[in-house]
Amino acid sequence: MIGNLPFVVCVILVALGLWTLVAKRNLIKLVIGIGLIESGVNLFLVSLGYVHGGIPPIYTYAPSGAPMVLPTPQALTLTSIVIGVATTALMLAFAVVIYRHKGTLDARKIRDLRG
Amino acid sequence: MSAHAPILAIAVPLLGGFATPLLAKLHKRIRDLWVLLIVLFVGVAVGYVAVHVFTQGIWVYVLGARHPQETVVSGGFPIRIMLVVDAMGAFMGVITALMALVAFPAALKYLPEEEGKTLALTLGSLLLAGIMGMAYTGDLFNFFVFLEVTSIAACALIGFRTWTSRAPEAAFKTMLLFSVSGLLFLLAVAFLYGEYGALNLAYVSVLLRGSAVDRLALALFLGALLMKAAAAPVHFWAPDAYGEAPAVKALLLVVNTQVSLYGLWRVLFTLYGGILDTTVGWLVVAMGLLTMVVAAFMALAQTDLGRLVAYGAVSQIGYMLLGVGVGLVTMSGRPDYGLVAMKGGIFHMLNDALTVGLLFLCVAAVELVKGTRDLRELGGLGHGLPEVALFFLVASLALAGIPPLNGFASKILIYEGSFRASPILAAVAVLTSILLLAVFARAFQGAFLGPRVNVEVRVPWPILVSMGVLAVGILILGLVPGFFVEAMVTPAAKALWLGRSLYLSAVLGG
Amino acid sequence: MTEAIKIETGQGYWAPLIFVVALLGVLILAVLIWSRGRREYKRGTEQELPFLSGEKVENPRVGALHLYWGLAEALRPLLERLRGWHSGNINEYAGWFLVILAVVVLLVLA
Amino acid sequence: MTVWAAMLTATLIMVVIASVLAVVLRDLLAAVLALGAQGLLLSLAFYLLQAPDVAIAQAGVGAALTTAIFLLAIWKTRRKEEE
Repeated sequence: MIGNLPFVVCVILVALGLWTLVAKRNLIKLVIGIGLIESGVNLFLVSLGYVHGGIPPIYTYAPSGAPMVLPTPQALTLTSIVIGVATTALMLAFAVVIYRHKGTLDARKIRDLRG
Repeated sequence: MSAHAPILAIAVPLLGGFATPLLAKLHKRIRDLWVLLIVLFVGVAVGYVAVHVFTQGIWVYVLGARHPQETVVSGGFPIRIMLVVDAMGAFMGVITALMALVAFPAALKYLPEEEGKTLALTLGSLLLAGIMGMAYTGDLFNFFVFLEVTSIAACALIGFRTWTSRAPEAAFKTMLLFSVSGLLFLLAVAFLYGEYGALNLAYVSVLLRGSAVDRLALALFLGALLMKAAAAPVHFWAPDAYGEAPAVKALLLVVNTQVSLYGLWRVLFTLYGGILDTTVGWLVVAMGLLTMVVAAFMALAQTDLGRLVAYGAVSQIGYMLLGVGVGLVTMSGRPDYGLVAMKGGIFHMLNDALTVGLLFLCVAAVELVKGTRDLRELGGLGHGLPEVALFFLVASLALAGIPPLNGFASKILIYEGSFRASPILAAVAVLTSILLLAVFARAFQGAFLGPRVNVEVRVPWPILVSMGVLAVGILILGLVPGFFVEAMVTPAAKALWLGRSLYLSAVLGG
Repeated sequence: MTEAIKIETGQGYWAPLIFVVALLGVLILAVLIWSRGRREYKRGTEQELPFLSGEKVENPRVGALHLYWGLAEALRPLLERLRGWHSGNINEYAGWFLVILAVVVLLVLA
Repeated sequence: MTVWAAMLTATLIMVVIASVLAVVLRDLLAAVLALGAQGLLLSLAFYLLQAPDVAIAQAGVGAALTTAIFLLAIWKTRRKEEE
């Protein structure tokens, strides 16, 4: 048995990501933080669907008898992974454009919009 | 066709948006015509759905069923994805379609071809699809997907003017905060799925028991949606985003904020309506007061016209939070003033869309004519642009809640309802309105009054027509509000405040 | 029909058309009073020109930022603090989000 | 403790280590590579949790494609984090 280990790892990943957003100043590091939160949530979803001793929900003709791992959370995770790539790419594109204008990726110096 | 109106209102702008760049390769005129057709189609579909919902009750549309009106049998487990449109969702759809019908024709003339017009139109269409999806869906995970669609489309719209340094900065900050809120929303959905094994909003709502996991999920929903709805103190992205997006497209961003508010009401009233106590209501009220006051003071300190209007728009969100928050506080006792406050808050969503939309169109016109939005350099435009000056004046007065315009009609409901809950709430709301009047009087004086200046560029007529439509809407809603309140706002308020059991039985049967 | 022109507010009602009629009445009254005033104003003379402390002013424009100078000056400590709050630093914005999240979690779980 | 449980535990612990590295490393290139490793390890964890389709998506899209985009962004900007 693995017990609650995946869920503990999820909490660690999400907390680490949120801490990164507050504590790190480099814009690319902030995007890494978002990526960590995302992997935490994905791991949470997959662990939710896991049934001990279950079979993967991908067979057309499933072997009879064994319980099946829940398919819905896996579908959700697939969607979430794709959305995550889109947001990451968009944020990195903005970071590159900001660097081109300001010559820095330091959040303390990218403060034209204030007040 | 008409039986599929709810899904078509989402699918057509989504697929049509992706087709827009391809058609732009053929000819620019075909693309413009195509975009107009999409928006017109959405308008017609939303209108049809709204008439149906306001006359015959909740419309449940089941995807993948033999028959789209097929609902689950009593006590059954809903396995299909559903769209559930009740009066509130239909009302939100009407606001969205109205703003899209105004924003897109104006955008066709406002955006220069070499500045990524095709991209902006595509993203606008996707944003429209996401907003419609959030308004109509009855499924938590679909809500998350549409939330992310709106986040991506909105942030790309904010930052697509990459040759300025301010727009990508606003887009990056907004996107970062939107991503976090979206992921926490997904985490909340996962909590509920883990607890109950379902994603259907109505079904989960029936099963909710108020355990610790449910409450944690509620906290995550609240945090994520309050952020996306720009409630203080997590509103920091909103003035940046509204101010830096192309002013014509800021209309859609305002609707995007409102649909996040709608999602918040949906979660609080329908999903958690059975187990909610007044603490959350008071939190919403407190954040509403903070939002309106802080944003109004910040508007006073602005020198950029676009940013000033953006802060004005954020302060209006405070009024909606206050109105519906009072309804939330009084939901258990159901006194009649709670419904009055709810009506005010929901009516204010429509009024805010009209007035703020008109203000942003005026900003767009000023920027088009003078090439700047700095109040220190502007002035005297009233001689050359009398119609824009008039529209700005009307919208400012409506936003500040001056009778007999529409802003007052909804604000008096909020004042009266919140006064009965606590006089302090109404006092703060009235004082903030006075402050906003001062702010917008200053903006009007700075941009339009003063010695005559030369105006070479004319404002294109589609923008003026869009402004005229919004101004007429402001006047009509101001002079005869009773008709609209009775026909649309009261059903919408009741659908949230009293209609939870109707919503649940419409989806689950029995 | 009466339902269409007024909205109930719980303790009373708001009827904009009646308000407009009353407003028009007040305006007509104001115009009447105004028209009974003395007509000493002459166009095209020095009466039209702006003066400041007896000096002629060349460009008599009051910029938007000079309006409410007194109010802005009185509110300066508050406005400066609020502007400092909107610092533009994304780390602080994320921090505020965490603060709100913590407050909500405490409120809901308590 | 079965072999499967031991493998999952080891994978998850390595995921955490890679995540911490991705945050604390000041060299952005190293941090991004740590993130990529974290993505791959996560995909292994998904496989062990009986989600092979998600594992494939995570390895291809979540780990490889994301890392490529990050590398592109670093190549266009700078490698070191500011002090």
